[in-house]
Amino acid sequence: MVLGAALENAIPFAATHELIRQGRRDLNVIAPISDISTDMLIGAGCVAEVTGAWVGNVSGGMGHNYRRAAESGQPNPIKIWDYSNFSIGMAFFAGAYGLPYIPVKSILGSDILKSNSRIKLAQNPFSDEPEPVALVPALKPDVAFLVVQRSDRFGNSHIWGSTGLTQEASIAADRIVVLADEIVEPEVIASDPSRVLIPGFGVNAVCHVPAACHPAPLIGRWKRDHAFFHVYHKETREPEGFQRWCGEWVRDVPDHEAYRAKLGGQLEELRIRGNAPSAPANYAAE
Amino acid sequence: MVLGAALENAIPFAATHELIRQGRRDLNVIAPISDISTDMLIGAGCVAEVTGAWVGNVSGGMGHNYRRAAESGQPNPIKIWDYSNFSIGMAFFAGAYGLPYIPVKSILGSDILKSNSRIKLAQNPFSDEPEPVALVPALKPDVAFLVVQRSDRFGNSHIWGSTGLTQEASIAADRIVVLADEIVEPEVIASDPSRVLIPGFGVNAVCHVPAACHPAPLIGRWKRDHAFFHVYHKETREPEGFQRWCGEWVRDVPDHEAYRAKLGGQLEELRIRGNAPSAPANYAAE
Amino acid sequence: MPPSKPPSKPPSKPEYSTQELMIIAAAREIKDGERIFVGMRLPITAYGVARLTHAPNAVGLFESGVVRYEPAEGMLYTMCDGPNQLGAAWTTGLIQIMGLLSGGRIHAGFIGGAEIDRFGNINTSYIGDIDAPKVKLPGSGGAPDIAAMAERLIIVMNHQKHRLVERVDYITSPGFLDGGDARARAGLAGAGPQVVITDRAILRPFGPENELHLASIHPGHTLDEILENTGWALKSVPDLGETAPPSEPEMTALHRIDKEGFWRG
Amino acid sequence: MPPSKPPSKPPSKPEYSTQELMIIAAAREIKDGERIFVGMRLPITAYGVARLTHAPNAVGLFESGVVRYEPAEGMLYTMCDGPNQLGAAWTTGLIQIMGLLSGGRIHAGFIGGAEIDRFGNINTSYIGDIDAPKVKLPGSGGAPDIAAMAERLIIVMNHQKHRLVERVDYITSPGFLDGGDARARAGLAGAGPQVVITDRAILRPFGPENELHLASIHPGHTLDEILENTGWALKSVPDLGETAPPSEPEMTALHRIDKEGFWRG
Repeated sequence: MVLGAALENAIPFAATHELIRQGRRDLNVIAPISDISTDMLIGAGCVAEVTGAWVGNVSGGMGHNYRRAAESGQPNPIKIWDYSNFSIGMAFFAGAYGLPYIPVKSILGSDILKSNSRIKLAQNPFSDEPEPVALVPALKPDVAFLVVQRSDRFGNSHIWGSTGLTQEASIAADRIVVLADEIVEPEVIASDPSRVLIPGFGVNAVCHVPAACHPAPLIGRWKRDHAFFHVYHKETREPEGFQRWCGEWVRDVPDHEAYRAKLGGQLEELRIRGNAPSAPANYAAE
Repeated sequence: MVLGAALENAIPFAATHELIRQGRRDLNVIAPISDISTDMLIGAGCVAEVTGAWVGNVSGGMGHNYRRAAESGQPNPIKIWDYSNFSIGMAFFAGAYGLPYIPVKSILGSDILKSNSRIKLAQNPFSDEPEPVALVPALKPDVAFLVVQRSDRFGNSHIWGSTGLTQEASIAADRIVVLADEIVEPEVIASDPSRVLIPGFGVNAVCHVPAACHPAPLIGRWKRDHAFFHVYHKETREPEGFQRWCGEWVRDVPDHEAYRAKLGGQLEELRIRGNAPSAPANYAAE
Repeated sequence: MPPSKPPSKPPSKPEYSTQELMIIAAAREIKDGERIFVGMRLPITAYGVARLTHAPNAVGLFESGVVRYEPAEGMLYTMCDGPNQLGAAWTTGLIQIMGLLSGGRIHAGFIGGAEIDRFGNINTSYIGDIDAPKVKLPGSGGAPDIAAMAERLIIVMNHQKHRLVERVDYITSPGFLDGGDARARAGLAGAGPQVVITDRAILRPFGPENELHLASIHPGHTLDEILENTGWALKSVPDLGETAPPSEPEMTALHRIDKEGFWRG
Repeated sequence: MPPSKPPSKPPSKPEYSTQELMIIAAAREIKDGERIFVGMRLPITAYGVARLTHAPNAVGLFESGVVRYEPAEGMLYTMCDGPNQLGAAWTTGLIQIMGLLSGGRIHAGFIGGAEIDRFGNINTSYIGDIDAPKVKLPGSGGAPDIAAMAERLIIVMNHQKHRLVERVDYITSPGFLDGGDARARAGLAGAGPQVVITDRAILRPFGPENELHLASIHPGHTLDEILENTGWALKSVPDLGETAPPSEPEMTALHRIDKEGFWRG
């Protein structure tokens, strides 16, 4: 499953938490970079495989749970499928748009070619000279969770700001779950069809979850909670520390509404109150 | 050169006309579908090669100049590189993003594989069973002309509505020329960086040409001039008819300003006067 | 599903044009909830009729980069026209839309053609030799992609002997290629052409060879006339019938879509 | 180009932190008008300093899908933070941005690493064996893509014996591989690492083997100390000098970017 594909913003932490609470096991977590989301799931024992380019803590550096799982199999061993950001992007692109694989040059020379047996080295058949290419096969996740600024009740969604691989990863997935910061009338979305990243006909579920991205930012809605990332980094150095942290912030919190209530004023301080509106685009046909 | 990549809207006819007036020769015109733009250039003797998926007249059917050039070498023989829309899209995508080629399945079974010697048939190396794929090499045009609704003086542009292959074709090109329906202050573009399709740092020239798309439509700005396409179809049935049409509407018209003046009230009737504004997106960070 | 036949009338001039019957027959091929790849011209109108009648939840995709739920208000000459974009579900790029097709997410697609052969292969490129064609047609557009990748293909074209031929000069858009399982062997997805709607009849593939057979005759046309106007020895399906004429709701829907009467002639 | 050296001072405690000197040394590697691939953390700040000083027309690209002309107002913890997106030149997807890199359109890129070897290969993945690593590092992000495809590479990292090693355990991001022309033979574009900025010195490739050589020593540091803290027999370039300390305008620019003093410690 894809848990966030925008890199460091719009990460669906609310879904991460719920997967932990439900005690999910043996997940193959796919995310190019999803800050501490993947590290949390690993620490909680939900993960069998990680497919991605980076797992850590952008503010703090290392992801302690990821380290422990890879170095000493705690809480369980994980299989790591290494990609670079561009090559996982091409894998999603191929998966989304029906291409069996994509020839990529940007991971030549990297030992990713050694540690990820999915990727094959070949020669460019259009070149008379030897010209190596790395063939990255299509990646087709079962489900993608994504956070959007606003959606209608059918899943037609508006996203703005940088989107990383959100579009390709979502379209590549069999099922899409939208976590919407705000639910709006269909007319609001239809007023700007070019701002739709994923159309509603491909969306399987729409959940209204304000601040689903916390502690990651959501453009125009929520600032990044830098301190939260630092605290996580400090408190999860030891497995016991992670279990304590996970109990307090995930397992003992019944749902995201309770999580928001627990954050209280800390969350309110992250709420973006300013207004920097986009210039309107006119879609009139007459 | 790419002359329009949005299919049937935002076609840079003003550039088409100017190329004819300048008496350009031996062009390789690249356009998935650009309605009658390619047919005009062929009739005017500007074209040596056509790379695309469709050349005709969307309202009328056949493009008479294209037919004559292919059937009887009038006014000169042309080399045709056949693609489907998706395969030329993949060729642009590969050219834009540094991929040597893309394996495509959607032109299997088509004689495009026979008439376009650029495309190679191969086997999917990830499949144990025989599984054919068509390898489409990267396409890297010298220059792309595109029409945008608004641009700042640096070429940072906003485009909305369907865009076809505009982004991939432009990024694949060495040089980009923007024909802007309106020039706005940089702040207008910067108010909505997600509506930018091509950033200004890649743009080589910005021209302020209102209705550069006529007779094609531009979303929110100009309606399609259906009658103009029908008249073109009727009047260009014979080579003499085309020369007459081309004299009246292109060669004897000094520039696009004069073209707009000649259209006069006919153009004013196509101007979109209504307002169907997009809902604002908030980019505030605080 | 075709609606039940209205009371029989003399087969002279019905109250609909042949073009209108073709559009309505095409609309009937769209099932509710399906994602349909809509080409230019006639199919845009057929989609609109289907959505207003039996398929209110169909989704229409246009290869330029448009997705619509509600049909556009007013007549469209091209899929890129303003009315097709105002209030669309999605306006985006070609790759995003045709990629869904390539990714196997599209239930059906429409295409037309200048020539079709008995295995449903379509030519919109070259009549005669590629290097010195007798007629150079406009080309493929996205038709090969649709023909290769949609779950099934709906073909609409005029029924003339030089159009329905034994073997097309050039396969722009593959049907069943040489028939039988040639299509699957070539690596193509989907079930291929499942219906050919002409101005005289409806053809469907039948039997293990996937050869196109006559499936129903439009009111006012005869078997002999159809055989005369088909370039191969056209066989019929066992339950050959008459194409159901347009119903009242179908005609109402069509007139709502085709306000300017473009298809009435 | 480094600014001319200010009057010499005792090599005790300069009025800048080592981190600040590193940022400013990195900023000096950016030429005006260049398109620079900006990684996370320190390079974001270096780009901001360059743009406010000698490179006002540089363009900064962030792999998540952001392009900026003006540096963001205020400190960024990640490239996706709101201040980096407000007023950006472009906010888009990763493929659009990293594709420009892959397409050879980017002049230089920044990366850092846990380990680097004498041929400029970088490891940010595994220390020890891949299957049973002693240390599992966060991984590559977009660094291999940047290392492979940017016209040149700017590397920033801390200078310790266990970090500057004879041979990295795992090449996350390729430098000159085995040295000489191995990089070109592997199919990589661009000139590879052209500078390594550490907290003690600046290293650059030198000679036909493209081995990293000591190019300048930061004020307050010594050759012996540097050799002791390098894991291979580090050679020096013929014109080995001292790294120019930050100028007044450079420090002013840095403090404008780093309002919270994140890099002052």
